[in-house]
Amino acid sequence: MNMQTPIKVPFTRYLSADGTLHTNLPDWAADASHLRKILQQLYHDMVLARVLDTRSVALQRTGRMGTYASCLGQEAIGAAIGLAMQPDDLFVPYYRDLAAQLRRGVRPVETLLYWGGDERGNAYRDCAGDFPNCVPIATQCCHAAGAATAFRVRGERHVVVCTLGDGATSRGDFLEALNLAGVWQLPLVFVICNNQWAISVPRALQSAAPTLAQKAVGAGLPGEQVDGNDALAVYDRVSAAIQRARDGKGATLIEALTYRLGDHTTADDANRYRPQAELKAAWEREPLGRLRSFLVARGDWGEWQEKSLYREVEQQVATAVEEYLATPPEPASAMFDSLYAELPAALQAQRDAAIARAARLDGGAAS
Amino acid sequence: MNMQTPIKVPFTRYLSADGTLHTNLPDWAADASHLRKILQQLYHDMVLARVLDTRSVALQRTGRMGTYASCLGQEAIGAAIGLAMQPDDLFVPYYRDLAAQLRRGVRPVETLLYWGGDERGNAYRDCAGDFPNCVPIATQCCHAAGAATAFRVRGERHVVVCTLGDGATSRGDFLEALNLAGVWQLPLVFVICNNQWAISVPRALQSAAPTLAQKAVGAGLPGEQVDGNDALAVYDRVSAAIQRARDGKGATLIEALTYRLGDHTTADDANRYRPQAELKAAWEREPLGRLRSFLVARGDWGEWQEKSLYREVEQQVATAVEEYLATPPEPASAMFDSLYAELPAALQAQRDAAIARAARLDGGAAS
Amino acid sequence: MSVSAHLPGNDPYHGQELTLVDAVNLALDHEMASDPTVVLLGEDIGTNGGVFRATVNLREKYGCKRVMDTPLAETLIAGTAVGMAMNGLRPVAEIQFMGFIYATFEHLVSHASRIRNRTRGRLSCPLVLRAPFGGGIHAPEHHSESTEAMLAHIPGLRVVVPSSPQRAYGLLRSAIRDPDPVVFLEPKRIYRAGKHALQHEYDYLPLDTCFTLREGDDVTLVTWGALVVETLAAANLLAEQGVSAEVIDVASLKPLDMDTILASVERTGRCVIVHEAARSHGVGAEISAQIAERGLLSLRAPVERVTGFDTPMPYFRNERYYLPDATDIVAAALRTLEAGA
Amino acid sequence: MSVSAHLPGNDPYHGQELTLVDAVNLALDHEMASDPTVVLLGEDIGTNGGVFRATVNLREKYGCKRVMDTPLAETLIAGTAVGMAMNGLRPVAEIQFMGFIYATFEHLVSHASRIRNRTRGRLSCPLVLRAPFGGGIHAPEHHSESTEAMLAHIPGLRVVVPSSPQRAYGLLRSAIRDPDPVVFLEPKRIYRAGKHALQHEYDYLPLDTCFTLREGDDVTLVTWGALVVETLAAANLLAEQGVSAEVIDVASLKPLDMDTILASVERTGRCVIVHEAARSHGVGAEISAQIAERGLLSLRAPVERVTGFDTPMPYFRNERYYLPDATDIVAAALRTLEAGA
Ligand SMILES: Cc1ncc(C[n+]2csc(CCOP(=O)(O)OP(=O)(O)O)c2C)c(N)n1
Ligand SMILES: Cc1ncc(C[n+]2csc(CCOP(=O)(O)OP(=O)(O)O)c2C)c(N)n1
Ligand SMILES: [Mg+2]
Ligand SMILES: [Mg+2]
Repeated sequence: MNMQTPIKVPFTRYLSADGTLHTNLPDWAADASHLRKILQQLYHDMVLARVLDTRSVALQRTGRMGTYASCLGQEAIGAAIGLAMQPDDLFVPYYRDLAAQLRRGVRPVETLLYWGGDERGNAYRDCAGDFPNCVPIATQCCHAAGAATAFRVRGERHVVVCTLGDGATSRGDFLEALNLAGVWQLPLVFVICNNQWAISVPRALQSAAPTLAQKAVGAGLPGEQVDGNDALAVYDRVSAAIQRARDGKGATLIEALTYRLGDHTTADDANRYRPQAELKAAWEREPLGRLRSFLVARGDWGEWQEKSLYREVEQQVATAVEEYLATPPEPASAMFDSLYAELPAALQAQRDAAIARAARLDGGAAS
Repeated sequence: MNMQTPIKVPFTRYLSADGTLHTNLPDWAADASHLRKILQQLYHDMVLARVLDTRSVALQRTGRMGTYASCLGQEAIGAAIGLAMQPDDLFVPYYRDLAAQLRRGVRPVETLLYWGGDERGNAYRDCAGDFPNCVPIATQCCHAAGAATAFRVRGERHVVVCTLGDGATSRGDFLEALNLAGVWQLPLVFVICNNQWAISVPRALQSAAPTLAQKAVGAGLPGEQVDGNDALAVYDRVSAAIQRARDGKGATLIEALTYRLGDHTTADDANRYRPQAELKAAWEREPLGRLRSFLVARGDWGEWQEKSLYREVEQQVATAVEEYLATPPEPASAMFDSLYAELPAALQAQRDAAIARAARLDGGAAS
Repeated sequence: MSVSAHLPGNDPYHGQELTLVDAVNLALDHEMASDPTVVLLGEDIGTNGGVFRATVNLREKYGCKRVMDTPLAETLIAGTAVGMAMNGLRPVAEIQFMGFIYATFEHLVSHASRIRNRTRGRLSCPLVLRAPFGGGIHAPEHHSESTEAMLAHIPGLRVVVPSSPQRAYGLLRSAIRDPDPVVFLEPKRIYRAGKHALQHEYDYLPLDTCFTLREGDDVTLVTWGALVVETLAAANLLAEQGVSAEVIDVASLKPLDMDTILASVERTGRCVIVHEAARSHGVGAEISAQIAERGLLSLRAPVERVTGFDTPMPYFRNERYYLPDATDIVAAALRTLEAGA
Repeated sequence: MSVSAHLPGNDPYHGQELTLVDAVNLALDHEMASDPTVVLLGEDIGTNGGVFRATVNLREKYGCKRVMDTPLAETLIAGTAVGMAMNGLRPVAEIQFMGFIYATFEHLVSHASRIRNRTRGRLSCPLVLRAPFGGGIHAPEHHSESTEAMLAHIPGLRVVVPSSPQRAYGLLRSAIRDPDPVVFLEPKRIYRAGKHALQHEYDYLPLDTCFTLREGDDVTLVTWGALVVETLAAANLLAEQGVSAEVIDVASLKPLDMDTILASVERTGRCVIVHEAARSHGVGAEISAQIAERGLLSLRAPVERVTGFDTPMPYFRNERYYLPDATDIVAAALRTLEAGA
């Protein structure tokens, strides 16, 4: 008995790193035109995220945005989640979920404003219910459990999807919420974006568990692994987990294996702690090229489509960047105006003081 | 894949509820005189705990002690832990570990003082290193991980044993510490005293995991179950886990299955939420009678031994109760005198005020 | 929702005399009856009705979907309540004792108090976090905490402390209907201190005003929670000595209604602040500071603070050495009178 | 250990000019060199040397047994440090940003601060919990917190805030050697604000006294952390207007050295307290209250508080609207002079 309790964790991959078929496609993929739609949609969403992400890093580098956490390399997970969810479902992100958020209706200008240090970036105009990015690691997992409970209480058949990183799996917030999801059989899907690093801490130092998916075992719910750089596989598994949750069968934990191709954030320098060779090898498994090759091989994608897609996406991003750069900051009073539903009388004087200070700092420009 | 990842958790029991042999004894038990010593020692410690526990409840009922958490029914776990540990090992208890603590050198008068609302009950005279009872559920698990790390840092081959309840397994403190114990391979043994209830919350509402031992799977360390009312089985498994930890092979999670035969505390009335029948059935599996029958059947125990043991133990407890009741309270100044190693000047005036208030309240009796 | 919302039955508590904890239970009952989005969660709140019986019978009445016994995890309780509140419910979470509230702080400080601000009003967090607090009941360690000051410092929160059955009922109903997060601290020492009949006109009490419990001209006594009882007793003792003391129950520690307090001190020129929490950086400090900063000229004597010590609450055998009582309050009041004579 | 304990090498920092964060690193280095029981734990403190490089090179120098990269779990970091300290080590734990410190509160409030008292001295908890705090570096949400008041309220803790390389070095070494738990909050905005050479006589600075950084007769400016810089700037501006300001760096927020502050206000009769944290129930409240309560007669004007607002720190685009600056301090000082004229 003096060794780890042995356990078998399911793993799913359809597309190999080179984009060839790794194993038979799932049954639902038999309908070629349906599959084409899905694949093209996933690819579109990944490209949009990649382009906006690249542009965001550039804006930070040129001093026009704040510290930015890139999703480079994780686009497949986001795209798959975004496509697998229904509009009335609820997405509880961590902070590398660009592809999912864009599909859910968050506008590029909003993600730019958020990383540009403007709360209005969380006031999603076209995505009323989703939760904003969550900075305190793993805390969103408890919020997701609460949101799922709310659906249950109201008898609504909606599902909550919550993402987190590999480092986040070490935190009580995730482990407590996972346990609740199991015992309350919540309509909830946790997707761990295991990009192998938590800033400088490698996956191996987070846990001795050979997989993170097996954290589900202690919570009494199913856990599985999926190739997080295979958009098709992630879409398939997340869809299945969402369906299971919608059918009242309870929560699922999915560990999506991917890799953080960028620095942790623009404030980080991964060369301090990460072997170049590892990074180089990871680029070989990168998700966009893999899906493109598969699409091309199926005759579902070609040069001109690629060109026009990029043309369209670059345009969309350029417009968003313009709007972002043209957006004036909020007045100082904004820090009081959504603090409470109604500003308590006790805070009125402070609000006035803030306005006065701003007027001074901005040279008379009152607000 | 839509069901719980299947897993096999080891379970150990040697003595059946009626005290007959459930399965072959472990190899080390081949030496009959050694086994006799072990069994008699375990029985002695269980009886001492039972008698002191019963007396403590009586003291509370008669207004001579505060709220008390009885260990009734869990004596086998405590006795086994106490006997399996070496003096230089470190015990990190929760609050139903009377049998273990007494074996470790905590004096009955100290446990009485503690439950009697006197900090001196934690100033163990003959048990310098062990941690005191821990009230905030599961927080002791992190302390245990830290204490085990300290042994590792100093290169000492000592082991930390930490107990917790079934309810405590839902808390992040336990789950985070368990994960650390796995990834740092700490010399640490966690023993879950699964007495089936967390105040009014039954085990089934804490987690959907069929066993609590399998929480080890997500932390990458071995987990196993043992019959917590079979002192011999607990002693065998805890000893093995301690040996494993001492040999540098890392931590183990042991779930000891037992039952809370009393109310949660003297402030609780379990009849509000617990079926009588369940309690009645649990008494059938009670640990003292089981071990006594086994001892008697082996010819290792008889009437006169039973009598003299109780006479000795009753005497020992009576003496402790006398000492407890005869102990005057600390002076008011005590609340300042071990707050810091040296009282900061800023607190001197408050200390004087406390002494003055006490003098008033006690009618002139200054301190 | 409007304050005049229909109550189940046309006088649900007619005649009933209630203790403070009964009033808490009734407020929960009435809000659950009038608003299906109100749900309860916590440890032992269901079958057991709460270790202080604050939620007794509510599981039977509203079902386990709306009265949820959680696993034993405070961080989870707070974080789940935040998620519920962000998704359309009005959760009322119970932390069994304030001594176990610290694990909820991250969700209170970093989320509950900021959701509305963070999303510029797109989302909100109308939750109530209830916890019995304070000492004096001979409980084990961690069961006697009064760390309300830590919560009162957090922007975006409301911190409310009732001190009578009526205020427990009226403030809790308002807290549940408030669109923002409220920490509701219940003085367990007076959970059953006395019974009172409730009055309809106070079904919903405001969350941002103090309550003047007794009027007086010579000195203002400011307090909250269980020490309201000691302070009223002190006012009686002072009256016997011909000193007329005004007694103010702060009730809402955040936001703080200094206008009522300052207006009183304007008149009396003397103030004694009474709280059970540790003295340094307690809520009394903010009140004392504002009185001096804004009322300096009207002050006839330095403000006095009668508080707990800067030590943990001693184990219960010596608890009484820690707790301020009426005698301490009277002494402080007399000092302000001498100083300002 | 004695303050004159031998340092590795006979003048390890001779000539070196250090920033505040360099000084933190050097203090850790020297304490680890002189005491094998000193260990470090936290997130990214090993190979990466900490996100602010406060622990850089220490893993290489002292090995991964004494410089431990933990899993991502703050409750665990604090709780593990408590267990280490209770079992003979002197752990120095890093919380990457104060915005993530709340998960450690239960271990600080319910354990670290009470172990010695709970066991009547049988066990103790000599840990240091380090965290960079404060705003002004254009960081994302939760990276600009100043909630030191919540910690200063906790009996049994020490809360220390350095504001120069020398004080960072001398106070951190004393904190590590202190037999009780110390929360050490580092003003990250001035981590690299300037370089200074250290002086041996200040290797160990006392943990319970304020530092008077500039003497003056007309008004006392009391502050700590990054705002010490703004406050000294304000003192210069005031000097240009012929106002002589005394500047006190409180440095140790708990226990609070009111004697130094009161002695100064006795002379000047005027006081401005400056902090970045939210105003209500901030540390400024306790200082202001005590000045009024104990120094009332010598006060010539109401105490002024120049503080952050009772709101979360705005996202960085509007951060500057939140942060008090020299102009605000000067204005407040002049108000006290007018009032007291
Ligand atoms: C509670 C908390 N602790 C620390 C941090 C600082 N921090 C930001 S991201 C990060 C690493 C997260 O790693 P992981 O969960 O794997 O997500 P990834 O960034 O790799 O996608 C840390 C430590 C934080 N944001 N929140
Ligand atoms: C953090 C915390 N939350 C709540 C409590 C109140 N409480 C005391 S014991 C208990 C139940 C513990 O159940 P379990 O872990 O199974 O241990 P048992 O008492 O059954 O042995 C609770 C909720 C506490 N002491 N600490
Ligand atoms: Mg990661
Ligand atoms: Mg139990």
